[in-house]
Amino acid sequence: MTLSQHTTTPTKRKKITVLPGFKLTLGYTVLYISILVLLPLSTLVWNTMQLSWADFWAVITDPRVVASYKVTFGTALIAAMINVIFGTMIAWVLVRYDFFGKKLIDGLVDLPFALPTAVAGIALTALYAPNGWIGQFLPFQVAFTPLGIIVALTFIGLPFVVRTVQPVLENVGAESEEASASLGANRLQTFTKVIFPELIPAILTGFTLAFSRALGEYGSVVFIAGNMPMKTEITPLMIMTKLEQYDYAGATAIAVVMLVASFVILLVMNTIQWLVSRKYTV
Amino acid sequence: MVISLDSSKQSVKADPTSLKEPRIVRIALTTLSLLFLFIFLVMPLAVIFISALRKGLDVYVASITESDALSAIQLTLLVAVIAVPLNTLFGIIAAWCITKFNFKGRNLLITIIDLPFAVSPVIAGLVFILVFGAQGLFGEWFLNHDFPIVFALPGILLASLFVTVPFVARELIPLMQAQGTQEEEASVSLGANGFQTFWHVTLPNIKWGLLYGVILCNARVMGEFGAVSVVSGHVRGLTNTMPLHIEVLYNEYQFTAAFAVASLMSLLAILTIIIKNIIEWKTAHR
Amino acid sequence: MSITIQNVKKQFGDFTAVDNVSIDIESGELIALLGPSGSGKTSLLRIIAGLEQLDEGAILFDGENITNIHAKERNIGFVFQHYALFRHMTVFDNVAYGLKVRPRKTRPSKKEIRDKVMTLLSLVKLENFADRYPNQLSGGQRQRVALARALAVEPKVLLLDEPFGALDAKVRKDLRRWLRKMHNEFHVTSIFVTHDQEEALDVADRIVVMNKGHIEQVGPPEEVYDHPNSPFVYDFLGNVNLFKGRMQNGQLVNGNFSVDVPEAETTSEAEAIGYVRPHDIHIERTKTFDDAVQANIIYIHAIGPIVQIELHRDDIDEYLEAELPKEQFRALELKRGEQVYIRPRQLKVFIPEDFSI
Amino acid sequence: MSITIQNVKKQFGDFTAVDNVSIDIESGELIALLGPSGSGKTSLLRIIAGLEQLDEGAILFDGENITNIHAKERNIGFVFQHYALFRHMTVFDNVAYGLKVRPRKTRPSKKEIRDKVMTLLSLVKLENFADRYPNQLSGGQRQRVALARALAVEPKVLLLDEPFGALDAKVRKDLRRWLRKMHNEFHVTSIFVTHDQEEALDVADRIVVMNKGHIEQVGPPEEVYDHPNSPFVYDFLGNVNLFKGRMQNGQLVNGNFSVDVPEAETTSEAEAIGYVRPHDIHIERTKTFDDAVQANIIYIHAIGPIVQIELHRDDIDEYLEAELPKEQFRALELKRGEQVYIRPRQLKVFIPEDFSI
Amino acid sequence: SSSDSKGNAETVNLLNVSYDPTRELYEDINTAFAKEWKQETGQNVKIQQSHGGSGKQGRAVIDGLPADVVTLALAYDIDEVAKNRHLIDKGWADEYADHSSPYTSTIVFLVRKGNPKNIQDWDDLVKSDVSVITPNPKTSGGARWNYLAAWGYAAKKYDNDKLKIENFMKQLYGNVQVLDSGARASTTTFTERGIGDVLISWENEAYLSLDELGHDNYEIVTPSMSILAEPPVAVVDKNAKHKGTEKVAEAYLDFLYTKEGQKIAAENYYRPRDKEILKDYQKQFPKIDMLTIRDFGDWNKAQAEHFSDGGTFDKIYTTN
Ligand SMILES: Nc1ncnc2c1ncn2[C@@H]1O[C@H](COP(=O)(O)OP(=O)(O)OP(=O)(O)O)[C@@H](O)[C@H]1O
Ligand SMILES: Nc1ncnc2c1ncn2[C@@H]1O[C@H](COP(=O)(O)OP(=O)(O)OP(=O)(O)O)[C@@H](O)[C@H]1O
Ligand SMILES: [Mg+2]
Ligand SMILES: [Mg+2]
Repeated sequence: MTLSQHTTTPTKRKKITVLPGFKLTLGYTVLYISILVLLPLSTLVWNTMQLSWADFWAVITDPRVVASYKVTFGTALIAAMINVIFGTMIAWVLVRYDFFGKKLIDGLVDLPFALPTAVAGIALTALYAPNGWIGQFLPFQVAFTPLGIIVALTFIGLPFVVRTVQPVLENVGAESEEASASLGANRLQTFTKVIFPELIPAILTGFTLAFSRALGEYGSVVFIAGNMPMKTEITPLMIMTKLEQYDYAGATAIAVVMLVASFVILLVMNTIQWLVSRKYTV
Repeated sequence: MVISLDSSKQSVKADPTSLKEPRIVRIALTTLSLLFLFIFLVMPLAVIFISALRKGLDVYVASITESDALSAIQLTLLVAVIAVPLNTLFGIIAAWCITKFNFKGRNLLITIIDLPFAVSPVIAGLVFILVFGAQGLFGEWFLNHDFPIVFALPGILLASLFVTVPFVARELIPLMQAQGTQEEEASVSLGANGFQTFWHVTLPNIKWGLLYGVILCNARVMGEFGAVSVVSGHVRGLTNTMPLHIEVLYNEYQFTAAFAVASLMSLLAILTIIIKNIIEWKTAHR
Repeated sequence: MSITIQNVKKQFGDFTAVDNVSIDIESGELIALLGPSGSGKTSLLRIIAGLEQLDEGAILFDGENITNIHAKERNIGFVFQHYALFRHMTVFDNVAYGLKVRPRKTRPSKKEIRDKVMTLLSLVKLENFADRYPNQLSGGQRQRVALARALAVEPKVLLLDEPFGALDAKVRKDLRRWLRKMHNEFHVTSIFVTHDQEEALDVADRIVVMNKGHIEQVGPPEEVYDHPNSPFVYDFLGNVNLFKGRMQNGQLVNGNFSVDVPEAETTSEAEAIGYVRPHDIHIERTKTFDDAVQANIIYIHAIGPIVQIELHRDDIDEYLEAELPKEQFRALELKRGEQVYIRPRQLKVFIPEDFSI
Repeated sequence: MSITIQNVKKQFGDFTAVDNVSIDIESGELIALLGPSGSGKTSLLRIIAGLEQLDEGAILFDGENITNIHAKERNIGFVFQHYALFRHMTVFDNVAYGLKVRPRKTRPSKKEIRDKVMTLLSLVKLENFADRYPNQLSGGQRQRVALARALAVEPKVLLLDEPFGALDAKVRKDLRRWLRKMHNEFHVTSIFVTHDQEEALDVADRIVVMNKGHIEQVGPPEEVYDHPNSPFVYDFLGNVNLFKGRMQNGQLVNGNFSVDVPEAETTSEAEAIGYVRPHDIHIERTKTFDDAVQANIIYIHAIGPIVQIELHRDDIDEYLEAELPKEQFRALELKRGEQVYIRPRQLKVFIPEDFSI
Repeated sequence: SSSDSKGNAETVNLLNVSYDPTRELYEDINTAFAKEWKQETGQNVKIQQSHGGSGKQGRAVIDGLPADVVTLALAYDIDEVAKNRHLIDKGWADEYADHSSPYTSTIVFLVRKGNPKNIQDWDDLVKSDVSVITPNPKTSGGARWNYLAAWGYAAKKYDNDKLKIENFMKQLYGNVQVLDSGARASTTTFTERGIGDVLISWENEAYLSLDELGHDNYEIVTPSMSILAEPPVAVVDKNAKHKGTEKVAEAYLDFLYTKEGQKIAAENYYRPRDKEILKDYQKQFPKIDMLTIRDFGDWNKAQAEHFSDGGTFDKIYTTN
């Protein structure tokens, strides 16, 4: 997907009134999204309201739940940052260098989009378990520790960063780089001062998407996390736990917290991005 | 991701060696990237296939032709056949609305379309229980009319639709934005009506991006686990989709069979990638 | 078809892109909309085409109000600046498009379409390119396809938005001649947008000069060029020398010299600016006119039939540009660094209302 | 700094973009690389800048071979067609960039950088725009920033790739004058690429005309314009009338008339083409010259100091274009539709080797 | 009912919503019951199975999964189903013999071959060098039996000194390295991933693991004291009534108590209630000192005390 590049849409867009179907398409879009997304999501809030404020507060600040926030946000953040670093690097290598099998590698990047997360979880657990292909060679344990969660979240988030940075990198004007070189800058200076600033909006977008996707990830994580309370229990699992105990109000309360968090993150990142790009994009 | 529709890319792009990193840096970066991809993408894939074929081809074939597996495959395909066209239609319409017109709240609409990306699949499943579950908003009504939504096909469908709402729209919006509206205007000024304009002008221009969005949407519909797991009810041979069936097999200690079905899904993922590459190649060589 | 534009106004938010514009265009005319970037040319053209809605005013075709008629029913040929060819269609299909999308009962037969398209393609000299895709054509060829496409639906009105804006100088020149010929053959009422004054002067029957959303002047090229009715038009339509000075007793006083300004006899003690085209600067070796002032030749550019001379006035430390025919130049035997006497042959004085010019 | 280009060749795959090009450029010269699209101008410029590697030949700066020196060490200022300003930097930061990226020991102090940048900005009249971002500037302003940025590193050589290509006709004209002035002040050896012959003729000390990767002609503007040494240059450097005919006894025979061609006295019975610039067509009302032929005036375009007249020759059904000074035009009292007699005043004959022209 | 009159051609569908480790058991039961039902009534019966965490399954039924019978891990889960939407009649636990629990199991230890850490009883699990695998009692119904068994042992050992018991539990769960969400996941972690020295498991699961994953690799250790795990069954009256399957549903559960049903249970390593059959499989089911849920009051009490938010289980992890 390409990703909230909408923050950088040209300001001088022509307002089209001759093309037909504005009311129809807008109506359909709003209706569809309302029925499928907004209405269901609003029931979360509705259900939460069955709790008193005190109960709500108690549920969402329960120590185990709070610990799960920390685990979830912490690992998602680290995974998103790993993805930013390696995703940008991979995008760079894919765009700038030629090597054997590049097309294949390029295609492979989409794998996490297409692979069921449960399968990914199982496969990654098999790899990183202490007796796994990779795990047995590592001096520290990966699966069933927060590290394992990070591995799973890195896996599912990778394409977001690569696929947002890649097209931008392809379009970063060769001229800018040449201008920099002709002004006497070396390669590193050109990258840090000219190319990287151009990539920032895309990287931010990729980061936001990878991060918010990681916050909600369930399928792959439960297999590899170990699910130890206070240590490796993620928030989506807490929601599941509440559900298994017939505690709908508790489950929706936590879900609302997550939803608000995702939304705020999306919003904050979009705003930052908008602030960054507003200055100098046409 | 945007497929780079780069036929317009400057063919006169420079490739002077003076603008490249030192060889050593290039090699280091490439190696590091490949290593990363190998560990994070190739190895898991290898695990799946090797585990699937560990007990030989016969077991493999048996695992994926066993009746529960077949019904899971059937269900998954059925869900895809319904969900993908619906979201494709939505994607096209939403993209048209968002890129061809300028209106207040446009950015909010895009954000809401994006929202399912950021909502945990568990929550996505949960909300449909809250709406259509027996204790939910409309649950009683549907129950009384003998039209089960959750723990049946419609629920699985809704959850799948929810998680894949943004795919096609998100693929098309930047593409259509980049292409602008001039060709459409030309078409209208030549006397074409709205549908003709869409069919003859817009669609051919976005078809590769559209196809790519559809492929991704399809892959995600088929692969969705978390959300579907919540609304499925896990009835063997009835409401288990392929990912759920994999979990079932896994829980029955039928690891080989589980990986066999998983490998089938991976094959799908790989097929997706191949088709995508063909698309890109076609786009580049037009 | 005659076009009447009545008090048209168009706003984008707070910004007025087209401000109370009225023009009468006769059937068969070729009109140029000329103006700097952002002056509202495109907006006006799109309003005429029905691609943009107007906020106030009306558009009449042959006296009939078509303001609320949809673009596709206006029977207009629109040629876009960047051609807007259908990328996935061959040249043939591009040109045939407008015919193919007609409702069945008015749609010509396949053969008729074919014949019509081939006729048009041979008209634009592209009969051998029918099967090519737009990206296999040069810019000039694409523009001709765009024109053929617009002509295929036999429009009553042809609108062109900077038709040659994206082309090479050489190709541009060729194509504008060719546009004139096309226009003469088809006699379709045509309006084209340009910000290139040469192009407008060269091609159009009449020029509409626009600035900041309103019309500065409308008239035939000679009139607009020779008798601009505002400093803006003067400046925009060619090189110009500015004689900034003060009005004193009906005379513009500028450095060592003063000229009678009959049309501003009564004005006094006001700042004023005299506008003189380079070819209206008279140069002589010896002072024959009283009011000639002394100047130095800084640079001579003597290519082609016209020689451009840059001068520096000694009296007020200002630079001037003069143009004279080569023969005259040879006769005068001017050299760089020499001293000459200059005098504006024709001078138009505008008294700025505010001093913002 | 003088630049010597020695037998430079550059291939892209099988395609030869620059073919055995040699030019000597003196220190302080302003050279125009002129040619149609795809003729290799940009490629050559980029080779000089070190942005592109050459396949054969050498580049010498002040006699020193710098072929293998890295772009960033050539001390060159490069101005790109689309400015290539750094979008995320203010105007000030853009201009300061080249100084800021210097290695610490040669880097000026912050204050020095500041002073230098402000000096340059005031030079390009943008001192008040230091804090703006490029997208807040007009095209012409951006181009000036690009120039200031290139000049900030005090280059010995300034290379400009179609510096005004993306600008309005009016702005272009202003900027090219301004470029000349800048060049005169800085006296940096400068090469600029253009496909606009007027621009080249107007600004350059010498013009290098390129075609299909090789050099057609090098020389000062007047020479190239008045004495083109190939049909290509003739055609490319301005409007031209073609007199296609046959050589007979050292005379070019074309329709009813024939002219002596001293330089081709020996050639006989060959196809030949005479090239005549529009202003070298002599028009008279009554036949005074024997070899004048009769023509009809089709179109008169009488704006500015030069009047353009389109004519149709009766004898061989061909169209001609003539230009004459307005005064002469007035004296002749020419009208559309009238019959006149024409005669080429100056005619250059090229005998095509193949008939591909 | 109507299905009887329509005769052979008709197939009646029955949905049995069960918990994870009963897959193999009900596969056999369903085949046998279908055969018997066909013989008796001439009607085809097709039993559909749903498996998952016990709590999750109970919730699904409440939310509308149209189960005819539920066969879950805990009475508590069925109580919930009964309570919500009144899907099951109140006195369900007395509908069938033995608290409506036709088969039982108990909690044992699965250790690696040769028992390298020499684990014999619950005390060994709290040793600092022992790594324990057990599922999360909050998400796995079965795991709550594990928890209660350990608690019962500690209660006896420390003579109901609550502080000491809690301390014991804390040490025990402190040794837990992976707390999977379900019993099957725990087994996989122990066997496939090679993590942990001991898996606390239901007896039937332990035996099944030996069968499925190799007798050479693991062995079962029976602790000195355990708990009688009584997975209950019930007809979901409202659903069955709605679908007209009451009769066959009741017959289905009745079948579990028949000799044949009991035998199948025993073959799937569940302890049969039928004394005779139990005798036949004596070797398989060593005698252990067993508590029952009634030693903890009832499930509602146990749930409230131990597993609800802020219960003893939460305290293990949230206090130190
Ligand atoms: N859809 C729009 N929304 C807001 N402002 C607009 C819109 N379309 C045009 N404008 C503004 O209206 C003014 C006139 O625009 P227009 O495109 O008509 O100018 P133009 O004369 O064609 O300029 P150019 O030569 O650059 O094409 C400009 O300032 C432009 O920014
Ligand atoms: N990197 C490249 N790869 C392949 N061909 C190239 C490359 N760069 C230039 N060419 C080709 O070399 C030829 C000369 O290109 P060049 O850009 O030098 O032309 P130009 O004279 O600058 O033209 P224009 O006026 O269009 O900019 C063109 O045919 C172009 O397609
Ligand atoms: Mg415009
Ligand atoms: Mg070029």
